[in-house]
Amino acid sequence: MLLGPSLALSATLFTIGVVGVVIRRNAIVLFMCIELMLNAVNLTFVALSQYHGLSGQIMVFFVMTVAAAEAAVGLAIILAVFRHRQSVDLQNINLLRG
Amino acid sequence: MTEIVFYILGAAAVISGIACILQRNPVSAALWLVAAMFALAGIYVLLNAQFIGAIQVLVYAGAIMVLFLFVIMLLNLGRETSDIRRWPALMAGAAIAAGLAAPLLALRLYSPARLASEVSGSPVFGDPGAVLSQGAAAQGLAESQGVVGAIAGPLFQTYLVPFEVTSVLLLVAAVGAVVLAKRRL
Amino acid sequence: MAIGVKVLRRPETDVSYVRATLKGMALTFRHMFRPKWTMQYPEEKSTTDWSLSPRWRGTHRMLTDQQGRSKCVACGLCPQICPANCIKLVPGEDEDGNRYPLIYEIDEFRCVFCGYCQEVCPEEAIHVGVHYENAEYGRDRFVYDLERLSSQTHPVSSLWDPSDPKGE
Amino acid sequence: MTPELKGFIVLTVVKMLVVFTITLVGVALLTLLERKVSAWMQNRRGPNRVGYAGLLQPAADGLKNIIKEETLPDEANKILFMLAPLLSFVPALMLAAVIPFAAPLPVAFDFSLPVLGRFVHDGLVPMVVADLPVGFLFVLAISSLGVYGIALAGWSSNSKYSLLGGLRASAQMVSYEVPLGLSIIPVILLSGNVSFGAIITEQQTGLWYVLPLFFAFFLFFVSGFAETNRLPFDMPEAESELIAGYHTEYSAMKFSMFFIAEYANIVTVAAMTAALFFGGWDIPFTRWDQTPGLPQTLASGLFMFGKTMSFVFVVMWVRWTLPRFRYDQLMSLGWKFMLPLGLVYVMLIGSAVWLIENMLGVGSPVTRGFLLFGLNLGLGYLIFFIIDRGHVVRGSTARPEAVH
Repeated sequence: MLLGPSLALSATLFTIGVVGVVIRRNAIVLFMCIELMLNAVNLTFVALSQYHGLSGQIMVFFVMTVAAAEAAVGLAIILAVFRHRQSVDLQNINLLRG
Repeated sequence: MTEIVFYILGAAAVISGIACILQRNPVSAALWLVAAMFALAGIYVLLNAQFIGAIQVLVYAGAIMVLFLFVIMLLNLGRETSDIRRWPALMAGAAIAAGLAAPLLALRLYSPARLASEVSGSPVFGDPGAVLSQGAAAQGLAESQGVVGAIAGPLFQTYLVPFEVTSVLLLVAAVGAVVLAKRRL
Repeated sequence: MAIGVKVLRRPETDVSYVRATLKGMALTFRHMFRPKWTMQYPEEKSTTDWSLSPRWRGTHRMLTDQQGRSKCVACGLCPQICPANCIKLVPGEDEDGNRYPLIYEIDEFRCVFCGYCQEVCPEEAIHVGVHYENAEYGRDRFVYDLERLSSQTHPVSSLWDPSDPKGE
Repeated sequence: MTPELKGFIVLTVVKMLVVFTITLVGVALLTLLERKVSAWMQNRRGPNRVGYAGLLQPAADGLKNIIKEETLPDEANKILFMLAPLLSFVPALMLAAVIPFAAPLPVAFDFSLPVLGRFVHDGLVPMVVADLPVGFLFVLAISSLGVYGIALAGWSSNSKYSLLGGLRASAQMVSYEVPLGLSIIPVILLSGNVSFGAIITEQQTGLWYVLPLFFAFFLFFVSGFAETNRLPFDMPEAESELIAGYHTEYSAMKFSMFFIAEYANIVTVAAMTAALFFGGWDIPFTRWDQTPGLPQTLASGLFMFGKTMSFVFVVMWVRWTLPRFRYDQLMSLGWKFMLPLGLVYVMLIGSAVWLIENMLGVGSPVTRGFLLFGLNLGLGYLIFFIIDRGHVVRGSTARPEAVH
């Protein structure tokens, strides 16, 4: 049921996410693009879980947990960086440069 | 009927996704992302994954994106100049989009029959139900045990160890976030 | 007189929040069945519990003598003392040499209801009244002229407590 | 479309009309009730001029709000400013769709209309607009969206009071969603199902869950206060500190949308409390309501209404009794008391249910309910007589740590 279209939609969303990561400089928006990519992957899992059993849906469950953890830590890092630099623009964030 | 709703929701998801990466204002971007997630939740419901749909709204829209919004508001971002990169990056973006989308979009030709033939390794497109019996079994399970009960079984039996590991991951993330965000301990 | 402030140390650790909450909720619930204090204003204007103080200072009233003429002799003390400068007085004199006000107007919008006019008046003519229903349809109606001031009938203020004139 | 599907659609539309009409009219009357209750508790009479005993006061207020001027701050983000009241209004109404409000009604009809064709229905109609299989997971998901309206209203007004109100709201609502979710888990443990219908059926045969799961009820109700931004948790509004918080810049109909949303949320929380812990439309001490029929449906609907309204009254009663929490008290109550209590309670109930079923071999839900009630009594003694002293809410003289 709707396997092909779901996979195509997932591919489109994933591409949008990747393009977003490439063209944006705002660190928070970058994180949002990563969430979009994770969502696209989730859609693949759900679409295939119709044929391969419920393991796919459980995998989505784990992906969401990881996404929540990632968002929490990532945003905490952004907050910490913002305190140093007063900016979340990646251009101004070159702390890790040698 | 299902297809029409699917295509409407899919279009909504794609448009929201594009709007999300093109909006200058982080708050608008976050809201467009929420819209995309809503559309995806609707698609999950169409794909017979009601539980995942509810969880999607609950976790993504209700918790993660609120967290994003909270941080954006806390830093009071959103009234600044555009942060979209200049043309070299735009070109790279377009190239990546083309390079990535072309092979991935080939997936749209996938059908249950083709999936079944690839899984079984036989070149003939056979009856998908015979090869992919687990999907039908899952449907039956969902009907006999309820949508949530069907997922709970494998989650707490087959995947018990990953589940526990995830809880440790969450704990680590919580501690890490507190340590990072707190200026002085 | 020095004001004594009683400082209460609040108990910090030994107080129960939930039970205090429940007690408070019981109190408010009991209050629902207490008699209501509301005075239904236009229908009931005063009750035995609530009436205007005799020292209330409201809109003015000019007292008149037996012939119906105002007691005012246009001495000019009230416009002199008025801190808000709201009394307009043009004195006139009749053929007997008695002074009387040609124009006597009080702008009740400017008035601060201090009651000095009543206090300073040698003839006890002008008074502040025990009265509060002053609604009008236009601003100009709040400039009370002599006729209006004389035709008011509400009781006048005693300004201070007669049994304790120095306010002790 | 088959005639059965059309019959189903007709019934759904009728149910939607009934539910949303009742909700919206009820919300309007609740604004009057709130003023009346507050007046009674302060020995006043409350509004009684417009209509008989003030019954038309909500209509007068509504009319006033419609003809007032809509203000729009100059520096506001216009689109989001317009969108925010809607975003808080819609989830509140969506929630009303999944709560069953009466016993199922047997309906049979078979008629034809000129253009639309034949409509057929025969069988029990559950008295709920959408009987979702994921049950109150939907409720949790949708109620977590209410925060968007408030946060966006705060952010888009571009005013410091609004922004602070929005920040507080998002932090508060995200924090209290955790105890809210945890308080529902014991209910799932006992009923073994997440759909409202199953939970209510379970309570009809056994005890109302308020007895075996008293602390789940307690956590749910307190978190419900926080989720609806009602006193004592109305930090986002906090008129004495933040003017009016997130809706400082709003006027006229947009402002009253926030109000309608708030009251609709109160109704939903009250109805959910009734459904999850007080048997829903169950009429106590009788089995008469379990056989379907029109009088049963009406009577059980009346009972559900009564239960919901009594919880609405409790919400108002609490509002006019308790003062507002300080912000650090609010957060420490949520994270340091209610979250651990919820976790411990889930574990306790889970092990107790397992023990009762496997060790004692008790199968009857009534006996199990009473055994769990005993457990709650013990826990209640521990909490209200030992832990409660100064640990639940920090006293007013205890200052928060200096904010860096």
